Amino acid sequence: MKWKTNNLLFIHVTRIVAFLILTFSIYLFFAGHDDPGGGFIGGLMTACSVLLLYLTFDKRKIDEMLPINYVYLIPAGLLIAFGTGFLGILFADPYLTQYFDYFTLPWIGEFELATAVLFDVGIYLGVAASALVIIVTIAGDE
Amino acid sequence: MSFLHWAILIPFLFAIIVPMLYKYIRPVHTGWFILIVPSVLFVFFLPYINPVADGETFMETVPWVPSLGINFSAFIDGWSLLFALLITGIGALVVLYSIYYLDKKYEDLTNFYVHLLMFMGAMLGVVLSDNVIVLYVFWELTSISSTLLISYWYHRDASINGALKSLNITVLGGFAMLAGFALLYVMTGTFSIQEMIGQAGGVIDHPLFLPTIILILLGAFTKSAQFPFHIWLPDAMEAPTPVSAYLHSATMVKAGIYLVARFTPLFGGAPEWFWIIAGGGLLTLLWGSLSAIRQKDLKGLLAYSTVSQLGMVMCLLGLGSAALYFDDANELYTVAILAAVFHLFNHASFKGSLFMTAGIVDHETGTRDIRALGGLMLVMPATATISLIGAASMAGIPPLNGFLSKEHFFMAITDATEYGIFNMETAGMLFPVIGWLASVFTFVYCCIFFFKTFAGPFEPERFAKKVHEAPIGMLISPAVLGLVVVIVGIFPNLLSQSIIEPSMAAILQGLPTDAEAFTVDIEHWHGFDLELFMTIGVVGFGSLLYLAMGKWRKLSIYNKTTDPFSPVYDSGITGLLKGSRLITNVQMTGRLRDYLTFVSAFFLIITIWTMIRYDAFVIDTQNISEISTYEVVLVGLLVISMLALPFIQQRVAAIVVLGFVGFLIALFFVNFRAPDLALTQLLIETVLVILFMLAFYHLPEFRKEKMKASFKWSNALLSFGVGLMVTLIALSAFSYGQGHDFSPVSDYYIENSADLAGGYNMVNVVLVDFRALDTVLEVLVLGVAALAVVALIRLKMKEGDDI
Amino acid sequence: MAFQILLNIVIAIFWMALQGEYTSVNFVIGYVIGLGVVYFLRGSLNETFYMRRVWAIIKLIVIFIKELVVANLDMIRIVLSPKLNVTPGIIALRTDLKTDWEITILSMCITLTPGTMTMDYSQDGRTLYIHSIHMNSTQEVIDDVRNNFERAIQEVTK
Amino acid sequence: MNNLIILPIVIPAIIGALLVFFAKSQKIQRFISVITMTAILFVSIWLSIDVYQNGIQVIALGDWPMPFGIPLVADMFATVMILLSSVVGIFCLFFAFRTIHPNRERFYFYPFYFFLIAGVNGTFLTGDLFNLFVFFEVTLIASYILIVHGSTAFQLRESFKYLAMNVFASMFFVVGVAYIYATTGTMNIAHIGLRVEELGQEGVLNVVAIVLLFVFAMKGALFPLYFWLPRSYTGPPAVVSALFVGLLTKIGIYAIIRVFTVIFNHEISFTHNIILILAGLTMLVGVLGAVAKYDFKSILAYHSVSQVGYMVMGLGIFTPLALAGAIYFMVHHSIVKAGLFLFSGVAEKITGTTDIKQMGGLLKTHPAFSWLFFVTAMSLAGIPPLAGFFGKFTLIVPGLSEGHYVVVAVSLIVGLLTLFSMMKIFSYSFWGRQKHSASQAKIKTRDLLVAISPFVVTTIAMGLAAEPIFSYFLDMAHELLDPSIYIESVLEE
Amino acid sequence: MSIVVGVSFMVGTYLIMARSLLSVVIGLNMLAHGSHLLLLTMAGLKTGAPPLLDRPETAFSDPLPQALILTAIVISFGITAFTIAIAYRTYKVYQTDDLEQLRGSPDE
Amino acid sequence: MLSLIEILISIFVLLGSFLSLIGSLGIMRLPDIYSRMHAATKSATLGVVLLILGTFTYFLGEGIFSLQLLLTIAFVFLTAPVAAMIISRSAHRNGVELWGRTKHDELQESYPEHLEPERENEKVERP
Amino acid sequence: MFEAIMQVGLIIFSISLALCVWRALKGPTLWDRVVALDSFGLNLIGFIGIIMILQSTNAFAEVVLVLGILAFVSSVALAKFLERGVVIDRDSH
Ligand code: NA
Ligand code: NA
Repeated sequence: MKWKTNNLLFIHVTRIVAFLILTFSIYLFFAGHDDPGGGFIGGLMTACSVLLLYLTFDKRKIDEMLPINYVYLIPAGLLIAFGTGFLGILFADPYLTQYFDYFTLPWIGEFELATAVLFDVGIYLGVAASALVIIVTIAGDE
Repeated sequence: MSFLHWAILIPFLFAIIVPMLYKYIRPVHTGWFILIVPSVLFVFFLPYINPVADGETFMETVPWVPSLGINFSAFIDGWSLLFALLITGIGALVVLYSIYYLDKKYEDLTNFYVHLLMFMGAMLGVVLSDNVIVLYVFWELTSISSTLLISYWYHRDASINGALKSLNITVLGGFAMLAGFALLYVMTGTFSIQEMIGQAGGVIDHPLFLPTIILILLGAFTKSAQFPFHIWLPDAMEAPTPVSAYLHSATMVKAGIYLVARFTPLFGGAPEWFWIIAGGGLLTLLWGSLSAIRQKDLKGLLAYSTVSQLGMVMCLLGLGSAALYFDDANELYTVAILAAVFHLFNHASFKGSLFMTAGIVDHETGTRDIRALGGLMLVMPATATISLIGAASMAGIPPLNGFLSKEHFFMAITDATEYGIFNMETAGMLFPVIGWLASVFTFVYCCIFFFKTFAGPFEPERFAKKVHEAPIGMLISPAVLGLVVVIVGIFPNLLSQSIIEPSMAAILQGLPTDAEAFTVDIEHWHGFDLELFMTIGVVGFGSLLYLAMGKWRKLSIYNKTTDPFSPVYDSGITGLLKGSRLITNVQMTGRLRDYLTFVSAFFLIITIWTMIRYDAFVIDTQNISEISTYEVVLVGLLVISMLALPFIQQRVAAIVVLGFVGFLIALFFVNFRAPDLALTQLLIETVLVILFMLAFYHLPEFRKEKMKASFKWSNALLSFGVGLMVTLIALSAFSYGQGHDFSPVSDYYIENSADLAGGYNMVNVVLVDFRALDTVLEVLVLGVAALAVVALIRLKMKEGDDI
Repeated sequence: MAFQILLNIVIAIFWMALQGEYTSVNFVIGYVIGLGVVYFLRGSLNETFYMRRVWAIIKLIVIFIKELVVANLDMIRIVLSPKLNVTPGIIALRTDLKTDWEITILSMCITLTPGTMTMDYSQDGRTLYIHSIHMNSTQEVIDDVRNNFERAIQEVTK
Repeated sequence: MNNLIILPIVIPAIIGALLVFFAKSQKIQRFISVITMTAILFVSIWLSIDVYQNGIQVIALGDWPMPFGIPLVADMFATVMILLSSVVGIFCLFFAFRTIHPNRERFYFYPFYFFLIAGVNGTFLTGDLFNLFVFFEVTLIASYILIVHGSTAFQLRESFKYLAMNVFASMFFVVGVAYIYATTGTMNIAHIGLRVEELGQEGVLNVVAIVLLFVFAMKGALFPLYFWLPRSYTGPPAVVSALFVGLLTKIGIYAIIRVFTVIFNHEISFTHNIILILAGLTMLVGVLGAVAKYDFKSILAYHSVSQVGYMVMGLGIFTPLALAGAIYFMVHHSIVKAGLFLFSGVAEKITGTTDIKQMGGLLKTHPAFSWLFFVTAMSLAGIPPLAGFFGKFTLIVPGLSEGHYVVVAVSLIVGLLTLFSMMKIFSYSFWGRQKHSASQAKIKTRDLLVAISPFVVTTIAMGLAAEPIFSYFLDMAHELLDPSIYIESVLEE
Repeated sequence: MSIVVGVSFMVGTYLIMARSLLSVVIGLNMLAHGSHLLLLTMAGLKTGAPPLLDRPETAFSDPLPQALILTAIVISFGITAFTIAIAYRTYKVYQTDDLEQLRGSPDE
Repeated sequence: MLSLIEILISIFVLLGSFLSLIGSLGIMRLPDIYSRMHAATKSATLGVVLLILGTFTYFLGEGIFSLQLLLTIAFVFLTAPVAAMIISRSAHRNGVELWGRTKHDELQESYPEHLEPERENEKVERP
Repeated sequence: MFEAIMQVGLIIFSISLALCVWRALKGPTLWDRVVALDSFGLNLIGFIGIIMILQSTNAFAEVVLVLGILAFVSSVALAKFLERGVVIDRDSH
């Protein structure tokens, strides 16, 4: 028994909203060091935006749209996060030592570069992918 | 590593190569190679006789685990030398016998000889070790190898049962003995027997003395099949006969005797020691001889006879220990020790030969049932002759060696009435009476053994196979032992100086060895004294009893062959199985609810107890911050939502309420200034709600729980208790912490987040920098969970796909 | 295509706003991120976008806000009156609007304005099923929707 | 600072992640696994030597001063445990190659394997209480999936209970952490130890200690908190059971020993007596389960419960010898029980069942297997001169000298019942009439036995060469009994 | 706050002793909530502003427990997700969510 | 005394709270799910929007332009109708009863025969 | 004064939240509960808005936005689930 559903409103709103959420999630990720947010929250938000797409459309369409195997993103994220830790060893410091500095470039102004951000990228990937994998796998079971 | 160490280890080393010998040199019976070991060792032990007889002892020490005080010290004195010679000498004979007994075509010789060699080494280890722990190591190895030898025909249920029974009982004793040794260590600070003997006085007066000797004697009594632990020995007769002859009559069962004698210098003189050993031995003597009469199985009869004879030796050791009470080498006491040592040797000789002849009978006729046997004297004259010598010696017929030791036994127990210690004036009369009675029974079963087997008409049709005399090779070993019986019977003083005196000196260590009492001179004739009359009585009454057998053989007690204590053991085992099943199933119900009930109850009990014990409940009301109205409402909402959860009947409703709870908690995080937490909580709650729906779409609605009201209430009460305790401890812990002005670690983060870590969101800085490991690990957990979900959902295997 | 470029710019601006610094750098970063986002989700856009009619939009917004306020006053009246003074019902409304976007906006407006709420579409998407709590005059409801919103939306998308 | 300490954690974690990419290739996975496990083993050995020669090694992760960052601390105790996990890990790996179904390998068996090792090693090395919780969770999530990996009906049913009970315990771990933070204001174990010492372990601190004991006792499967263990260990493949018994319950015991030597060591007459009581009950109840059961793996699983009792008994007695004995027992038990679980796999491979009543006569058809099993079983039962004997012996002697007669008596009775139940397996499965078919009798087990034999050899060697082990372990026990060494080493970093 | 913590532990404990799989999962979730709130409470509530340094405040609430809770939340999320999956698979295989029927035989 | 901006904020806040309360009261009082949706979408939405405007104003007064808050407003407007529609549609398709005094149900008729959900109160008038 | 007004706002919102909880617990249909959850989320936004004013921090601006997003996502997911028993279609069109 299947309803033929006209999801006009839903689809159209999602088209706008999903983009905003995705952007917002990336913002959350970068904001993390100074404002609420960070790799973790950003990752989950990203997962939510993709999730919204799954909710609106169907699995096949999203899989076509995003031909990514999320499963591989999990170890990738972990490798980045664990790998960043080795930077400390390169500088003869303990594992997981983070470095940062403020740089001033003409035209751009002062900005901060921190290895912690790279670490956070790993977190972000791992979390986003994990959340998606969990949901999509369970949803995909017949 | 000295020769003594090698002597112990060689059998083990040889055992390792046996499988290869068996595998690659099939034409030669493996036994011939094995025979080398005991023979060579026997020859090497012989030269010790002279120096030991001169009072020398040898101690060789190799450190094994010195940190724990465990040294592989080999010690040889008269007593251990006697055993070493028995083990190797009889060992050689038994191996020789086994070569003919076990057919290399049909039998798995590997197992047999590996275990036999293991046993031999272990037994040498027991008697040559000075360190009690090393002794214990070998002690247990004898139990294990004995078990394996009994189970040699492991496809038979009887073999398995016999093996397990012997293992259970002897290891029970072994473990007790280990505890006893540990207690000795607690008392003396050493594991060396000789060093302990040096501090003997302190041991006897120690409050732990009684438990110690009880534990150690448990080891000795179980091993030496003393009443009521003797029940394993008859069942052990399922072993191949060479094993019975070797382990279960000549050597292993005497390990308990060895141990008691070995510890006599340490414990001797104490009334507890005296009574337990002498009394236990006496009881065993009586019980064993009585039971032996009832046996219908040749080996069963011999087994009970062994029980009885070992009881006798044990009893003698107990009586002899009195010498140490007086610190006096008076012959009044030492004769008991003399009798013990002498009889120990004699028993090994005649019982070994009897077992072997019984084995021959079994081997040649296919049966050991006394009721089926008879008249074999004509077809198996050699076997019959050897049996006659052995049985006569056992019955105490002069001039055989059994007679001599039995005489000394009578002498010792009649002397006991004169001790004047430990209430012996009154109770002492029991000894000669019981001893004499038991000797009568002994005489009777010796008659049964010999006459029922060999006398009477021979009816070949009663046997499954054609009966003829055993091959000569099989007869050599029993014949040699029979010869020993005769020679020692005629020239007993061959042993006096070489074996008996040094052994007595070892057992009564500390007493002046040059004393008159240590000069052993065994004579056949010492006048018409009480002992002689007792012997005559034994023969007379025994003959009468045997002749009257037709009368009493119909008694039901005669026809019941099972030992009354066997059912006790059996029901013990069944009870153990049933009881453990009951106890296990009461807890391991398979119900998660039960498990959690136990766990919560335990949590409650233990925390409440600690709370009360340490009077730990403190509430510092000053530190409870003021609460706004809206917070009260929020708390109320959260509490209501949570409390509603158990009452919800629709699963989606539960999921929705779960969402409420999550959202409210996020609100609390906001209220308590934790934006990151609020964000995380919201995100996770949403994902969880979706997950719940995905997963539980298929599930049925909650059913009305049909629980008993009491059940429901106990659950509610437990839950309430858990909640309450968590809260109470929390309040107390918080108030306690507020009462101490430890500077919180967090100040450091507040001061340094921006400057040292370059971030302004402290929570995030803590996460990615101060405690980055936590963070990467938490993502690891999440990642593993995700991979796990994939594996869980997609991988579907059946039981038995792999192992 | 135009919509996508627009969206991209919107994202870039959005980015700057989030950063709180309206610098060109932030715009470029935002644009690059937006590029990624749009590229990432491009599959969901299969429509083209028409030029805006700013004025029409403002007019639409004004009508919308007015209706929203009325709706809330209406709600206050209903909720606070001691007797429940509602006569609900579901009616079908055939709209003249053509494109999906128009209908989307219409249905949103219907939901947020007095007494009506879009519940479903017909398969062709041209008939809206509307739940109303003032069903005393069905035609009035329909006319209201037609006059107020349909026209305003058509103005915008004309 | 010594970056070596991170390797036993980070190597398996990274390799575990890496192996996900190669999930479809059996060969690559196996190849990388062996190389990695070997590397971890070498690191462990190296670290052990380092610690032995230079004392406690500490690394403050992120270069933050103590007690603000997370330290990893390698003392003798930790390095022994690391070494143990590496040894068990590498031995089991070879068995896994020979028995694990290719489908399991495709679904991340090896990644989970390495994540488990990472979690376990982290548990041993961390010097931060909350980080300990996190490592526990890493270990547990890996264990959850390994226990249910394959999703057979039995596995699902029992692992749900396993999971529920462990999550329950984990929540109380967080509770314990909260209490600790409320009372001491820090998370660093050494720092907590210092502050508890300053406070004198009074009042509510003891309740906190008991809460933590409750948590760890649940993870370590002490009575009456062990219910999750027996059945969940019988469901998964033999190699997983072996790995679990070798590593998983040990983390609970490890945590108990760590916390009750470094932090809560001032009210021994109370806390350690409770530990002793629990130890006695655990031994007894566990072994009764083993006596009652007739399933090869069940018997082994119940023994595992029972033997947990011995390990904490040593802590309860709290003398150098007893602690050395307890840790020796942990090591011995890991080795011997892992081996036995693998043997159960072999038996299952031959007979197709784990019900010992349906087995018989294995001694006739597979003598080498039988005798190897027998030796291992005897070691478990504490028969000298194998390792199990020394484990038992070194608990009995200090137990008696400290006057804990009852628990010593219980431990001896339990030893007897252990032997009884191991002989039950031996007599039903190996003795008796052959019950498996002629074709089953021909099943070759040589490869499997080669994979198990390191366990057997180790348990023999640990007995015969007990001296170097004990002289080392006694040093370790002295180190443990003087928490100031640990505290100072960490806080000075 | 302690009341909320107590109630969540109470409800959580009650629910995990229920018969249905879903109840157990929800119960575990409640316990998790309780433990997180407890951690927050134990750090002392309301001692300052949110731990963000670029704001003008000078007194902040304790950031460490917040970080710990965050970690704990994430972990319990992972575990809960997995628990849900197991419960789901268990139901699929056994066609029951009744733990009473998932006891197994006493001889295992 | 209150400054001007504080008065403005207070108005926003009070009005917003009041409307939200109206929304919740509506959810409580109105007779069926469909009518309740009206309250939820109209009042609650406007209430929240007003309140966030108040908050926005507050921070504007502090010199902070919080785009997040503005975005929230947009978001609420965008999503409220969608949620309302999906919820009510799903309720209707699953046979959730309309209030007894409901006049028409033209939606029911549009359903294909086999999908028509059963409703207990069939007395709903059908034109 | 200003603070008092904010407190009044909070109390009004608390009541509002309570009403949502009441509806969620009462039902009677699942959809009622979902509606309750949806407006609960909306009310929370308002609530946090006031707290932001009271605590004088914009630290929760992100929270407010996320809450707006999530209330929507979860309501939609729930409703979709209730409608057809699936949350994510495999292939719907
Ligand atoms: Na985190
Ligand atoms: Na857990």
